[in-house]
Amino acid sequence: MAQIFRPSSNTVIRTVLFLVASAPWALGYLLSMYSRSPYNTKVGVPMDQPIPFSHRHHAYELGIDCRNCHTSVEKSSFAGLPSTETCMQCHSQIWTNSPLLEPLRKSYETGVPIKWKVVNRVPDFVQFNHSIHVNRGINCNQCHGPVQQMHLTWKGNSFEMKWCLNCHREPEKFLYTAETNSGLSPREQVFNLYMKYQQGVPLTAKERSLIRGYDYSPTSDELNKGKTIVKKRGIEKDQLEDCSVCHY
Amino acid sequence: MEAKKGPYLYGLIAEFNNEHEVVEAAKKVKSAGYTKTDAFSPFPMHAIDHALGIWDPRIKWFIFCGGLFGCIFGFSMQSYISAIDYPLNVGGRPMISWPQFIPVTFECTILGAALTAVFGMMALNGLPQLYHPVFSVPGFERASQDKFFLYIESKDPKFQLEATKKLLEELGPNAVSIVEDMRDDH
Amino acid sequence: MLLDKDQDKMKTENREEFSLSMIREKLANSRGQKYWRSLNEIAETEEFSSWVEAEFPNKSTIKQVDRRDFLRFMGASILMASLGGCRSVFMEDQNFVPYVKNPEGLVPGNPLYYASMHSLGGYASGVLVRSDMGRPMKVDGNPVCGKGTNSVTQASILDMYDPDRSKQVLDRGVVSTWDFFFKAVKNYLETSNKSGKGVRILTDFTSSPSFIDLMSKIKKQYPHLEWISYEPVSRDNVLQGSQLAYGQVVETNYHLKHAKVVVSFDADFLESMPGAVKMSGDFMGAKKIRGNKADTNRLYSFECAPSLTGANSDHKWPVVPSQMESLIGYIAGLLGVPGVTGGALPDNVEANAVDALVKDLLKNKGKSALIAGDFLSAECHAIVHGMNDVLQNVGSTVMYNKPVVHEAEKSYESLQKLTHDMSNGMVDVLLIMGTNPVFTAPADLNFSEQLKKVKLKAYLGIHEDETSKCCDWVLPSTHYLETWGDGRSSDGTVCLAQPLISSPLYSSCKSKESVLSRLFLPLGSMKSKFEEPFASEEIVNNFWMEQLGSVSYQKNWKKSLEKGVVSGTSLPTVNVSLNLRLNVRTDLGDQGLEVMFRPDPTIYDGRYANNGWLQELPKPLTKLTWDNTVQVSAKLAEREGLKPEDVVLLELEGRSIEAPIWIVPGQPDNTVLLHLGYGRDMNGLVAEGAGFDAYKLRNSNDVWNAAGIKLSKTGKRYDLASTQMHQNMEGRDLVRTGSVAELSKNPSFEPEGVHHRKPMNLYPDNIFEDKGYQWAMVIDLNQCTGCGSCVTSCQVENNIPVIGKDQTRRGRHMHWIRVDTYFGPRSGEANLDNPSVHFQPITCMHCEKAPCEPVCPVGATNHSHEGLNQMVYNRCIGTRYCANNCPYKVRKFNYLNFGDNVDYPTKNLLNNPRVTVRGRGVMEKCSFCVQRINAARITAKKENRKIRDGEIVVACQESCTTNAIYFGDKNDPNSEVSKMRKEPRNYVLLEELNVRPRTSFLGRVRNPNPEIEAL
Amino acid sequence: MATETKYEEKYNEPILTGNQSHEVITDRIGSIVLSQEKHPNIWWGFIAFGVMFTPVLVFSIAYLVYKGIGIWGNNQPVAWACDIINFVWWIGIGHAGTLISAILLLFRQQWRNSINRFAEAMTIFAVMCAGLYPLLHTGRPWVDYWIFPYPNILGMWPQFRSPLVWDVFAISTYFTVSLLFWYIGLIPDFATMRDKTKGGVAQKIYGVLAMGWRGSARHWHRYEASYLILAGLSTPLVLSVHSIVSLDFAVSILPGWNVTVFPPYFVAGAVFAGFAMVLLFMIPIRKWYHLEDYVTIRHIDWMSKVMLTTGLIVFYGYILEMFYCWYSGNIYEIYLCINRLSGPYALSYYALIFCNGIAPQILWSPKMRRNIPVVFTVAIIISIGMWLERFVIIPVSLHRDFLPSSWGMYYPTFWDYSMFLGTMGFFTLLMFLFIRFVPMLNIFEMRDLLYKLNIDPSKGAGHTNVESSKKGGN
Repeated sequence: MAQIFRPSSNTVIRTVLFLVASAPWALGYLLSMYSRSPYNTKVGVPMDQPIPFSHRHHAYELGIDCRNCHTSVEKSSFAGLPSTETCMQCHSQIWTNSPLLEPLRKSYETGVPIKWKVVNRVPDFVQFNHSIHVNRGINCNQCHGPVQQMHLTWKGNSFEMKWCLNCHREPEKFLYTAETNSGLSPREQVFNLYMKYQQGVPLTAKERSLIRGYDYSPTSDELNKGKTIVKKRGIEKDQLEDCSVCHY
Repeated sequence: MEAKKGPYLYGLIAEFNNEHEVVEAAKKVKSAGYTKTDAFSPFPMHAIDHALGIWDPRIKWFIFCGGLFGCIFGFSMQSYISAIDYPLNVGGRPMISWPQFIPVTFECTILGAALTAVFGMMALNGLPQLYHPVFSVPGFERASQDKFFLYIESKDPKFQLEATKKLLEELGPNAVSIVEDMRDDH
Repeated sequence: MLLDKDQDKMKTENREEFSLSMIREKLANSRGQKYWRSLNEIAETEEFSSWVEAEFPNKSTIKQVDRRDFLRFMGASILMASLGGCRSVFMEDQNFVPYVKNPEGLVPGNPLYYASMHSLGGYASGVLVRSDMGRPMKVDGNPVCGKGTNSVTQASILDMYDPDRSKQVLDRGVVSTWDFFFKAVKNYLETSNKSGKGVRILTDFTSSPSFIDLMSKIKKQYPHLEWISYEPVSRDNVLQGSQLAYGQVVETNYHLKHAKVVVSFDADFLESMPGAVKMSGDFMGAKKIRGNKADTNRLYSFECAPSLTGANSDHKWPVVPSQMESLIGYIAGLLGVPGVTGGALPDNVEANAVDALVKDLLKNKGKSALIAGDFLSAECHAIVHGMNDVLQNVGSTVMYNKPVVHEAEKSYESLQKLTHDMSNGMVDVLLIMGTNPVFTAPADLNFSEQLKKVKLKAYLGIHEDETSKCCDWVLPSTHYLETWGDGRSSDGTVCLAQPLISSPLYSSCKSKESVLSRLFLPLGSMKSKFEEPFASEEIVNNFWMEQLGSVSYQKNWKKSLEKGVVSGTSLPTVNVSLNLRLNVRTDLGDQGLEVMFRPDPTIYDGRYANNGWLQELPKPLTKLTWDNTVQVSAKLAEREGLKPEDVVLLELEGRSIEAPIWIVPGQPDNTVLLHLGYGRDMNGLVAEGAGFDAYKLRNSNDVWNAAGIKLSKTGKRYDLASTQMHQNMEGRDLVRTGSVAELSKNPSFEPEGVHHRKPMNLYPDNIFEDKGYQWAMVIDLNQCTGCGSCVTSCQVENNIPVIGKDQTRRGRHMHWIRVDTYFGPRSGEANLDNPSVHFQPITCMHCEKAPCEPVCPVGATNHSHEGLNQMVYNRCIGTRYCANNCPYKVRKFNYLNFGDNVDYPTKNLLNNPRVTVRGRGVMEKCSFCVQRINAARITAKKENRKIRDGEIVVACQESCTTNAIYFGDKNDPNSEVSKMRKEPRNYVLLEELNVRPRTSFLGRVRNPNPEIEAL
Repeated sequence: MATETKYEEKYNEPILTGNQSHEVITDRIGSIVLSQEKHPNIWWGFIAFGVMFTPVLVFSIAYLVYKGIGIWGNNQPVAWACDIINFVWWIGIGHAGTLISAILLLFRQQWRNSINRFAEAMTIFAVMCAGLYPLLHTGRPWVDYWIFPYPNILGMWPQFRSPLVWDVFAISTYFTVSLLFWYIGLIPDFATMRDKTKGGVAQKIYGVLAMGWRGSARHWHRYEASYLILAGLSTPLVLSVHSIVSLDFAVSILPGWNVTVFPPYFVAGAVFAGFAMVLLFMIPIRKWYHLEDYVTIRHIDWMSKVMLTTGLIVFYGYILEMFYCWYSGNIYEIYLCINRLSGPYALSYYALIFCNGIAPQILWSPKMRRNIPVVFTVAIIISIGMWLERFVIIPVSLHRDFLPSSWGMYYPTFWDYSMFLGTMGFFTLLMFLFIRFVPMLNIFEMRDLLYKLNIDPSKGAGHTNVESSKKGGN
C-alpha cells in the first residue's frame, strides 16, 4: 500500500486542528475588544458641531458656571441645553459679527433652532435623571469627563451598564466633601469644586480625580470618609442596584 | 521540499490471515523477549493485549480529572454569578439555591469528562497521524479490512534484522516485509 | 419674518409634499427615534396651506410663527422622548434641539399641569391635563370638580393626535383656504339677504356661556338666522318630563351621598348618564365599609338595557321597555303619587317584592332617590319626579336648577323642522358644526337627501365623515385641547378650557366660535390684542371680562384658570310644584320583539369611533372590542336557535341591517339591544370596518325604544373579538361576595373547604429584609363599578399599544390591568336570565415569591428591594416562560411590532417619555407605575424626607371615580394601604399557591332587602 | 419450562445470517458508500424531498425573524405551542441513538452493533432540528446569546434557576457528546473506507477523517477503554437531558405541568419515540440496501420489545396523571383532567391514548413483532402519538388554567406547520446524505461480532449458523 499523505501532513493537520479549536475563542475575544474600543463607544472622540463651541473657553477660562447654560440640571431629569436666546445674552454684545456665530444669529432671526450633535447620550431603555445625581453630590465630570479641558466636546465615559454600576454599587468611592467648607450641601459641593478648580486653588488627589472624571482607587481613609457620607446622606446602596431604578 | 536522505529502517512486519494465528505468533514473539512490538487488526482483539502485554490505565484517570474539574467549575460559576457578582432577588429564592444549580453542574461534569475521554484518547494514541511508515507496507490496506499484522520495531534492543526476520517467518505468516520510514527526523 | 429665499425653499418643498396620503405613508415608514423627521413632515404639510395663504398678504407670517412654536415644542419633546428611551434603530446622526426662546414656566423634562374642560353632550366636566414639553400627555379628573374620570375623557386626548383628523379646508374636495370660505359665505350674506334669512347653523349641544352669548350677538346682527343644536344622544324626554311634572323645564341633579335607598328605572347613573362620574363617586362612596359592620345604601334597579348600574344593584329586575311605564305607574300608585292612575306589574316582577321595595322607600323618606333613565318616555320621567316629590327627596337628594344645555329639550323636534325647511328649499346656507346629522339623524328623516337642496353647506368637524361627504365645504375643527372655551356642568358651575398646545397640531384648524364670529360679526367689534381676529381666546376672555367686570376679572381670571372653574357660577335651585295628570296603560299587551337603541359604552354616539383606545377597551359586560352587536337574552337565543357570532337580519319598518348576535345574560327577554355609533363611513384608519350602523333603523317617532322589529337568521357568521371568553367562575374562590348579614359572621367571606395549610418550602421562608418602602396595592371590590376607566388610564400612562381587532381575537390584548366580569347566581340559585354580575380588576400582583421570576433564563424579571416585581424590557429575550408560569396571566407579550404605531404615527407623540416604549418580542406587565414611584422618590430625596403616604398615585388609582384602588407603603402602619390590608374583608387571589401577592382584594358586600331575600 | 423451551425454539433467530466473513462484511457495508450504483432510485426521491423542504425551513425562519413570533398561533394564555411541542418531539427522537449505543453497550447487548451507527446519526440530526426551536421561539432571537454566561459590558449573567438555562447546557452537552461518540465510533470505519477507496479526493477525505488510524493493538486498547467510559458517561447524560426538558414543565406551577412523574415518564417517552423513528427508517432501508443479514428479524423483535416496555411506562404515566388529579383534590388539577377528557381539545387526548396506549399493545404477540408491516405501522402511529402527547401537555394545559377570565384557545397557523415540515425535510436530507457517504452500519463492530459469535456461540444473543462461522474462521 502506498502512503496517501506526505510526512509533513502530520504537522499540518495537527496545526489545523488546533486553529479550528481556538478560532471561536479568538473571535469572541476580538468582538469584546471591539465593543469596548473608543471606535465603538466614541469615548474621547471630539464631535464636530454647527458652532465650534469650546467648554474649555467658557467654563474654564471665563469661569461660567455650568448651571448658567444647563439651567435645569438641578431641577429636572434633563440637564437643559442653552436656547439661542441664552447664547445671545452675551453674543448680542460680544463677537457680534464673528463668522463662527453666524448660525446662532441666523437661528435667532428665523427662530429655527440650532441642531447640535449629541455627544453624551444615555443608551436606549435607560432613564437617567440629572437632578438627583447632582443633588446627591455626583460631579458632572464623573460621567462627562474633564469637560473644562475640552475644546470641541467629546464623550467622557462609555456609559455602559457595567460602568454605571461602579458607582451604583460603591458610591462611597466617588462621594466626597471638601475639607475647607464641608458645610455646603452635596449639590453645592459639586459646583464649589469647579469654582476652586477654576480659581486655581490647589486640589487634593481625590478632587483632581473627580475633575478628570476617571476611575480612581481611593485611599482607605478616603473610602471611610465616603462610607460615612453614604450613611449621612441616607443612600440605600442595595436599592441603587435594583433594575427598576434605571430601567422602566 | 526537504532533501530526502531516507529511507530508514523502521521495523519488520508479518501479515496473518486470522486472529488466532496472530495471537499465537504474538505470544511467541513476546516469549522471544521482544518488547517494542505491536499488532494491527481490523477490530479490537482482547487476546492480543495479553499476548503482547499491552496495559495503559492513564486514560481513566484523565477522564476522572476532567469530570471533577467540570463539576467544580459548574457549581462555582453559578454560585459566583448569582451570589457574588450580581446578587438578585429572584422570586424570593436564596442567592445560592443549590438544588436549582444541580442540573448545570451535572452537565458540566459530563462535558468535562467526555471531552477529556475523546481528546485524551487521541493524544495518547498520537492521533491525528496521517503519515505512518506502516502504511507503506504492501497489502497493509487489508489491516483495516480482514488481515492481521504483527510488527517488531527496529528500536527493540533484541532487534537484529536477519534473526528477527527469521523468527517471524517461522511463525507462518503470509508474508514478512521491512517497514521503511521516509522521515529524516526519525 | 421669514427670509425670502427660505420662503422659496419652502414653496418647492411644499409642492413635493402635497398629497396627504403621501405624507401619511411617509409617517408610516418613519419609526422610532427618527420621529423628529416625520414631525417635520407634518409641519411641512401644514406649511403647504400656509404657503397657499401666502398668496393672501397678512396671513403667512402668522402661520409661520404658529408652526414654529409647534415645532419648537415638539422638537424638544421628541428629544425628551428619546432620552426617555424610545427605541432607536441606530445612534447615528442624532441631534439635540434646544429652544430658540425659553418658554416661561417650563423646566425642560418636568411635566406641567393645566386645568381644562372636556364636554360631552353639552355637559362640561373639569379635567387636569399633564403636559410634557408642550405635548398634552394625559387627561385626568380635576380634583376641584370631583375625583376620577371615565374612559371617554381619558381617551379623548388621543383624538388630538389622530392622523386621520381633517387638516385642510376643502372646497368640493379641492384644497382651499379659510379666506375663500369666508368670502363665499360673506358674498352670500351681502348679495342675497342681509337679515340672515335662510341661514341655518346646526351645532352640537353646548352649555358654553360665551358661545351662547356670541350666538345672541350674531342673532342681533342677523335676526332671521336660525341656530339649531342637535346631538343623537339627547335628553329631550328627560327635560320634557320635568315640563310635564312641574310645568317648567328643569335640570335634575341627584345627590346620592346621603341616599339610603336608590331605585333606578333603566337609569345607568353609574356610567353613562351626564354627571355619572360624580354620581358614581357619591353612590359608591356611601357604600364604603370599614371593619365588619356596614351601614350602607341599597340599590334596586329595573332595567331594560343591561348596564353597570344593574350589575352593581342589590336587586335587579329586567323589564321590557314597553312595560316600564306601567311598572312605574304601578309603583307610583303604591306610593300614592297624586294624579297618576293605572299602571300594572310585569309578570317577572313579584308583587310582594315591589311591596317590600315600597316599604323600604317609605321608611327612608327624604333619604332615597328614584332615577329614571335618559331613554324612557317623558311620562315615565314625570311620574318619577312625582315619586321623588312624594318621598320628600326633592331638596335633599334631588335638586332642580335651570337647564344648562342650550335647547336640549327639543333637539329632535328642531332637527325635524330643519329637514322640513330644507325640503321646502327654505335653507340656502347651512353651517354644520361638531355634529354629524347625516350619520346620526333618524333614518326616516332622510337627512342627506334633503341636504342636497341646500345651496351652500359647510361642515366644521374634527374628522372628515358622513356629513362632510355631503357638504361643499369641509372645514377642519380644533380639538378641545387646542382652543379656549367654557361650559357648564349639570349643576351649572362653569368650567374653563385652555389650550394645551401653543397652536393647533394641524395649524389650519379653527374653533366654531372663531369661525362664526369671523363670519357674522364685523371685524374689530372686539378690541383685538391678538394677531388673528376672533381667536377663541379673545372671545372667551372678552366674554368673561364683561361678566366679571374688568376689575375683578384682573383679580380672579388667572385664579379661575388655574382652578379650572369659575367659582360661584352654579345655577340657583328652582322651586317646583307638582301638578301631574297622567293615566298609565294597565294592559301589558305583548308588543312582540322590541328593540332598544343606546349609545355605545365606549365610543358613545360614534364620535370616538376613530379612537383606538376606546375601540380596544372591552365593553364592561360583554368584554367585546372593536364591534357592536345585536344583544339578545339567552332565552331568545335559545328560541331562535342563535349562537354568538351568528349574523341575523333585523327589519324595522322596511329598513333592514345585518349584524352579529351576542348573548347577554340578564337582558329582558323579547328585546334586542343595539348600540349606536359603529359602522362609520368616515376616513379613519381605526373606525374603518368596525361594527354595523344601528342608526339606519331608527325612527324619529321613538328614537330609543321601538316595537315590532323582525329578526331572522342569515346563516352567515361574523368574527367578534372578546377579551374574556369565559364569564363563569367555575366555582372557584375568585371574587368573594357576601351580604351585610354575613359580614358580621364571616367577614373574609371565605368559602368553606378552603384550607390554608402553609405549603412546605425547600428554601428559607422569606429572604425579604422587610425594610424601607414595601409597595402594595389593595383593590376594594365593593367600590369597583367595573367601568374600566382604569384600563384606559393605564393605557395612556404606560404607552400600551393598540393592536387591532385581529390580534385581539387571537388573544393578544396588551392591557396591563383588565377588569374581569363574571356572571354568578342571584339570591342563591344560578340564573341565566337575571344573574348577579361581579367585577374584578386584575393586574400584576407583584408576588413576593413570584413564579415568573425563577423561570427567566436571563434574569429579565426579578424583585426590587421595595418589593416590586420589576420587568426589564431591554433584558428580555422573549421566551414567554414567565407568562406561562403566571397564575394570574397578567403578563403581555409583544408578539408583533405593536410598540411603534407604524400605521398610527402621530400617536407616538403621545408616548409618555417616562415609560419605555416596548419593542417587538419582549414581555411587559403592570409595573405599579414605577416611573411615578421613582419620580416621587427623587423629589423626596432632594428634599431629604421620606415619601409621604398618598404622594404616589398610580394611574389606575388616579382615574378611579370610586376610590376602589389603594396604593402605598405597607411597611408604614399609618398608610392607607396598610390599614386596608388589615381590613377583615382582605384576601389575596389564589392564596393556596403561596406566591404571596402584594396586591390584595377586599370582598364585595351586597345589601339585599331581607324581606325580598326571604321570598 | 415446556412453554418456554418451545418459545425458545420458535423465536430464536440468529442476529447475523448469510455467509459472513470479515471480507464479506467489509464489502457489503463499505461498498454502499463507495458507489452510487448500490443506491436505489428511491434515494434520489428522498434527497429531492429534503432539497424541497429545507428551503421551506430556511424561509420560515427568515420570515419569523423578520416579522416576529406573532406569525405563529401562540397567544395569551397559550404562550408556548407548536414551537415547544416540536422541540420536545425532536429531542425525544434524538434519544434512541445514544441510548442504544451507550446503555446497550454497557449491557453487552450484541444486537446493538448493527443498528447503533444508524441510530446515533439520527440522534445528531434530530438534536440539530430540536435545537432550532428553543433558539427561534424567543421573541428576539438575535439576543439569544445572553443565555450563555460570558463576561459582558452589561455586567449581566444568565439566571441559573431557570430550566431554560438548564436546557441550553443539557442540549449543547448532549449534542457535543453524541457527536464525539459517533465520530470516534466512525474512525476505524473511515480507515476502512480510506483503504478501500482507490486514490482520488475521496480517499484523501476519508484519510483525513480517519486521522491516520491503523488498527494498532495499543490504539485499540485505549480506544476501547475510552469508548466504554464514554458510554458510561452518556448513559446518565441521555437520562438527564430529557429529564431536564421535562423540568421545563415540572418546575412550573401550572396544573398539568407541575407533575413529579415527568422526568422518568419523559425519558421513557423519548426512548419510545426514538425507537419508533429508528424502525421507521430501518425497516425500508434494510430492504432497499439488502441488509437483512445484519438487521435481522430478531433486531426488529428486540426493538419492538423495547417500544412495548417504554410504551407501557408512558401509558402508566397517563394513568398516574389522572390519578393525581383525583387524589390531589385540587380543583385546578381536577378541572385539568375534566378539560382533557371533555374540553375543546378532548379529541387530541383520546387520539393520544389510542396511539401511545392502545396501539403498542399489539406488540405483545411475537408473531406481530415479526410482522414487518405491522411493526412499521405501529412505529408511525407512535410517532404521531408522541407529538399529540406534547400537544396535550403544552397547549391543552395552558389554555385553561387558574382564572377562567384568562382562558383562551389555540389554533396553529400556516407558519407553525411550515416550520415543522421544514425540519422534517432537513432531517431527511441529512439522513440520506449520511447513508450515501458514511457506512451506515458499524463495520468493525460487525467484524468483532462475527469473531465473538465464532469463538463462543453461547455468548451471542443467538448462535450464528455453522458454515458462516466456518467461513469466518479460515
